[in-house]
Amino acid sequence: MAEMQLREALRRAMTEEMRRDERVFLMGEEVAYYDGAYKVSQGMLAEFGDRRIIDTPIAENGFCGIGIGAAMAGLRPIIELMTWNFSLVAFDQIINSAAKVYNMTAGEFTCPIVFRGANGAAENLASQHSQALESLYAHFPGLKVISTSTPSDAYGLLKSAIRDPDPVIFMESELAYGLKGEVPDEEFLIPIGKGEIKRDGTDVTLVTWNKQVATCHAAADALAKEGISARVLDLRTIRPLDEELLFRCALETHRVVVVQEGFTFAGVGAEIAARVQEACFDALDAPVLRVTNRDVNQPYATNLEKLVMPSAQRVVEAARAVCGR
Amino acid sequence: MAEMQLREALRRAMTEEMRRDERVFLMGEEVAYYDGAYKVSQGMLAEFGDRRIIDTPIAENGFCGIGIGAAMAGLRPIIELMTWNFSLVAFDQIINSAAKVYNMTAGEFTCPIVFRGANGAAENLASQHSQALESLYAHFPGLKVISTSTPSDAYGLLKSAIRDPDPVIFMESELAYGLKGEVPDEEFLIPIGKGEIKRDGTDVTLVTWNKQVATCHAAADALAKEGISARVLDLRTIRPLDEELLFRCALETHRVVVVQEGFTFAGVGAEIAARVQEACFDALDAPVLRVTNRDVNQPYATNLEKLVMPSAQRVVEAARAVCGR
Amino acid sequence: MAEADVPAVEVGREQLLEWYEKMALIRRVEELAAKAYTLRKILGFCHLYIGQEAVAVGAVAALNPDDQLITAYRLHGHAIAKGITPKAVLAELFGKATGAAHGVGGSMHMASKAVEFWGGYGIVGAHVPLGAGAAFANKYTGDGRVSMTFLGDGAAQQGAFYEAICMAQLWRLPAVFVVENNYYAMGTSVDRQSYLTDMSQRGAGVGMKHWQFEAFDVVDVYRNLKAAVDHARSGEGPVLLEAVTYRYRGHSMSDPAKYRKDGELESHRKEHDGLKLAEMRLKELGMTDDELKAVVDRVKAEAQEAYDFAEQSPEPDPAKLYDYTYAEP
Amino acid sequence: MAEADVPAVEVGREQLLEWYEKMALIRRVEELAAKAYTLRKILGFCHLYIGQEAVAVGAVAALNPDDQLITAYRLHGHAIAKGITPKAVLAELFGKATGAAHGVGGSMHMASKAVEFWGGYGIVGAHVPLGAGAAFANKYTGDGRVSMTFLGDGAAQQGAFYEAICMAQLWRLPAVFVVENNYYAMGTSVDRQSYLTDMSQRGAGVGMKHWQFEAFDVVDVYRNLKAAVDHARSGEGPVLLEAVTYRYRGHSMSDPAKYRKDGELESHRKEHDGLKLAEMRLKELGMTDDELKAVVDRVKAEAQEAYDFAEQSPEPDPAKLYDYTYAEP
Ligand SMILES: Cc1ncc(C[n+]2csc(CCOP(=O)(O)OP(=O)(O)O)c2C)c(N)n1
Ligand SMILES: Cc1ncc(C[n+]2csc(CCOP(=O)(O)OP(=O)(O)O)c2C)c(N)n1
Ligand SMILES: [Mg+2]
Ligand SMILES: [Mg+2]
Repeated sequence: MAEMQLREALRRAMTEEMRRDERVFLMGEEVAYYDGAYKVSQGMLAEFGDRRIIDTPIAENGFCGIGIGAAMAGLRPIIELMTWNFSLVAFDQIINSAAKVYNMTAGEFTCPIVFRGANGAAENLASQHSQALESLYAHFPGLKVISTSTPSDAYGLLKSAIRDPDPVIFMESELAYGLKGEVPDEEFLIPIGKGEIKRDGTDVTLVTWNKQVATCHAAADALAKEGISARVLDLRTIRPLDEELLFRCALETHRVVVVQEGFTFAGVGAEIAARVQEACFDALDAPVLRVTNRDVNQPYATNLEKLVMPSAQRVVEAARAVCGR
Repeated sequence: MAEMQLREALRRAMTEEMRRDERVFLMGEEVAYYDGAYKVSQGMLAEFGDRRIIDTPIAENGFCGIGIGAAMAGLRPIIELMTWNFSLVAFDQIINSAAKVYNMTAGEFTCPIVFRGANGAAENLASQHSQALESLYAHFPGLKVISTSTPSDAYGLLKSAIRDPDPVIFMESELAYGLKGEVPDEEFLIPIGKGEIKRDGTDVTLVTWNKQVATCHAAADALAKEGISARVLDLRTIRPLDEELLFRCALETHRVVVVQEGFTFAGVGAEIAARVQEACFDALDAPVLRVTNRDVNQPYATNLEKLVMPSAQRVVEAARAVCGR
Repeated sequence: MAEADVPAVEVGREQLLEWYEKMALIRRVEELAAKAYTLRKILGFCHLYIGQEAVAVGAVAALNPDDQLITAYRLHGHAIAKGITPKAVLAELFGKATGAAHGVGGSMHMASKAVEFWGGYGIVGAHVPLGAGAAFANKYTGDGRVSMTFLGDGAAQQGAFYEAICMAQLWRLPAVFVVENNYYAMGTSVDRQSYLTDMSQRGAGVGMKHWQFEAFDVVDVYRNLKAAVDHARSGEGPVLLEAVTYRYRGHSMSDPAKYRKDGELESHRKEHDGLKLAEMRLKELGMTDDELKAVVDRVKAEAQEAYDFAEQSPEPDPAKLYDYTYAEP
Repeated sequence: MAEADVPAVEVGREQLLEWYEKMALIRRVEELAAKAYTLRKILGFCHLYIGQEAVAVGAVAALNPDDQLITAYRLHGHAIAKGITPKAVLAELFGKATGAAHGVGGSMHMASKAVEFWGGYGIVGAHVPLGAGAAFANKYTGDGRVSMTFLGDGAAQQGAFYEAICMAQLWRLPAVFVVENNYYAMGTSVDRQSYLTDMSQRGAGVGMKHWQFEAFDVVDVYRNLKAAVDHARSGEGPVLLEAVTYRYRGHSMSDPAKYRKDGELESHRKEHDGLKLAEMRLKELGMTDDELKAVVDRVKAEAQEAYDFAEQSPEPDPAKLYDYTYAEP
């Protein structure tokens, strides 16, 4: 068991998969000679050469499409988007091509491709560079969506994503790239679509993923001091959603708070609230509450930005509310 | 009071606004010399000339961006997207430019622009041409989102949209362009953000918009025969949501079904369910149910397509379920 | 290279006859599709290729069977030329389980891995990067294949096209891009959508080998495409061609095509019809009217058989609704 | 027109001195920004323009005050050249209420309607259509204005750029597009992102007037931009220029810029520095070292004053959080 950073875990997953499967390659801006904008691919050019670690021009729609074509031809592209904000210029390719190739060709062609990169706000990057966009991608059948930030989960899930026959949206976090965690030495895979209870608790379930898991841990600590026992459910995969585990938690704790970084309206948090209230209506002691970004474009200044983002404090307040405190 | 088609009502709104305000112009594919792909702009070239009714190349990202720039310069562009499916190539401009110009310039520039066109499935158009995309756009602060299909509502809301200082997403329906309805002869505006009860009822509220209003009327007819009195709430504006009216309906009927064409996951339907259960938890006799597209890419064949779409039958079943029948 | 520098080719009678038959078959199949559409047996959008047949047939003749071909929604001609059967095409248009896409795709979406026909896409220009991606894979694996991407004059205005040709040239991908300039993008003539009306000139901006040629005569098409494919296969880089052609029908079945100039359609039909030009060449090579009639009859029979097959085929099985979204559901 | 055909210009001492002072001010303000960044008084991204000052200053000199200027995220130089005060720029970088964008935008986003500085955008290439849109409005209203759009060599690979120049040329918009080729897009040199390394060549593909020029000497910049602006204003159509320049600092504050060729930076600093070249010209026109020093001192004082202003300004009022998303909330 080694301690490693998130970026190292991601790198290990890609490297192992590239060693075992010649069809796997990595393409994106600055992934090769620059060793990655956030150093996720550091050293990979040295190992695999520039046939398989490929720097691109700044043309996301084009190179996502090229990746899709390469996947249709039988390769296994990993496309790095420097951040998911920039995926919006490639949105058409991801939605209208990748998510629909299997459908449009009635299965003649598959599209085994991974789009991965940093998602969500780092700090002080203002409105165009701070978006958490999983809610967009999870909307579309044809895609699978993973969002995780512990090194071990990221490793095991990225490997599964690379081997998956369908297009996978894989979301990381700039702020978490340097965070360390234990990753077992022997190779392992984590199945897509399975959440994990990261901390047990009985009074309320905090449903979340990626770096908000940390927010929820902090909130759970604070709640514990008030005598509220909070469970932290890390979804890890957004689509397909681990309904079984989600509903089990709702039935056991009778109270649910969803903590989602990003915009509120028709977000993943709304989906979870909608499903939980539908499936567990009689078991709920309180409505499902959401803690999300305030409904504004992200400001640059620190004091304003702090007001916008989910925080342990806001999670605590929501948990108190559902627990009737 | 004249009977007119939806397309005529839209045309009347645009024409009146162009007569009263020289800054308003219409730009899009085939809007001028072809009189509009769906004949919404028929005759407008003849009245206004090709300085103000402007055919574009097939370059949505580019001409949406040009429209945004023109809006920043003080004009009032109406950008026609032939269908909203094609807006995905322009997604970056609509989200990262239009929705954020006011923010990024801290109010130095406004972006008074309307993006309008046909949304949702027509028939037998398969996966790339059948998408209802309001859930994507409603996700983003900075945008206002209208989706309506009665001639009178479309007229009054399009006029408000054109006069609005913010970017407005205005969604019509190809299948409804030919549908007729009464429109008062004298000029009127309908405020953005106000829903309307289209049919009263006491047992359950069917919350919907655009052409699913018709589906809900059909369902309400069928339900009436079974002794279930269904109210039809037409939201008309998706963002900002008319919470006041929505919650009032929920509190009065104690049961809510949302009928949303389009993908389920993190859709507008999820948002409505999430808000209603949060605000009206104690008043609800049953969970908020959703009737949406089946979670697949749209197939071409009629028999498969029918299975995918919301239908009066499915609405009836959901209404029965929440009414405990 | 300019068109003038494209080497001449020898095309024998058998070869030409085969091409003629294929062109005739495409046209006949589409005439039947038009008929079926008016009978509402085919629904949704249906974009006919009639008038442009020489392009698909001459171009495919320049490809190896395992070279990839990708196109937009006006695909029936390319599909049949590349090897999808008329039965599978028409059954797809009829929305039947036996269709090339099992009734899921309709007129705009169908594909076949076996013949490397990649489909079939409805977002203008968006398939061009996919075609470049096929070429990327060819280069990556070093298998010597070439990808060929067809797009319309209108599609050449899309950013997706631009980004794809920029990277194809930067990476010297074995790709041929063929802009079929059929005079119009829906109702908009080329000069109203672009300052330069020869789309091959876009290649000049990115340093790609490019030229324009008249693509009415299937032999001309073959000659130009052969040169382009040879260049791409040699590893020297991609080629951007503009094939000047003309579509006889409206943009789709619902377009009355009132935007044409007076006499334009008639003069094309008279002077530039791919089938007529091939007939003339065949006659020069000694074919008799009777021999030609035999071909036409054969084609009619084959197309009719496909039509009947489509009509009699079963609808898709509703139980399969969820089978076409994920490879691994 | 090629660079050789660009008419010569007369630039007097006063004019040149003004430009020199503006360039020096931009550089000094950014040096202070760099300092503040290392002190964590400025956060997030901060892209410095040091080395490229001649481009912004020479270009703005060719514009009328009411002509619009739009650029990407490397904006401090363009902002100051167009008329945003160093105080407003630095206060924005400090995230203060007195900043050009009230602390909401930071280094990448700020704008001023009064001086027609349009900002300030972070999605590479995405502001280019907005610049074309300004030109569209100019033509629509017939007010005789010209819009000028700056973009990087990397941005020229984006579809948004392509679509914008296609339509600008089709509609003969009064627009000038200036690609600042500063050798790199982040860590990628121009020859690794495009087959043709002169981005003005993209104009050839769409029929737009275009040329490349060396943009180190502010007088050269002015001369070339003047010709381009005059052409655009005349109504004959837009112009695409490539201004060859060089950035001295990393892409952003976090980039150590290890990708440079040996000696590249040093030789640019020595031979191509816009400030040095202007100093030399001024000395040729008779300016003394003392006179020059007085200018430099003035600039330093002004920049320092701006720094202090930024530092002492208040944070944005949290009550205003909801004020920056809708014009009509
Ligand atoms: C991105 C996008 N915008 C608009 C459309 C609607 N549309 C479908 S075909 C077409 C015209 C395309 O013309 P061209 O590329 O010349 O091909 P042709 O139809 O002539 O074969 C348009 C505008 C679309 N499908 N996709
Ligand atoms: C669409 C998009 N992709 C990627 C990025 C990340 N990014 C920011 S600046 C930059 C390099 C741009 O280079 P260039 O256009 O040459 O401008 P310069 O920085 O040299 O001024 C990149 C890749 C982005 N902001 N937007
Ligand atoms: Mg065409
Ligand atoms: Mg650069």
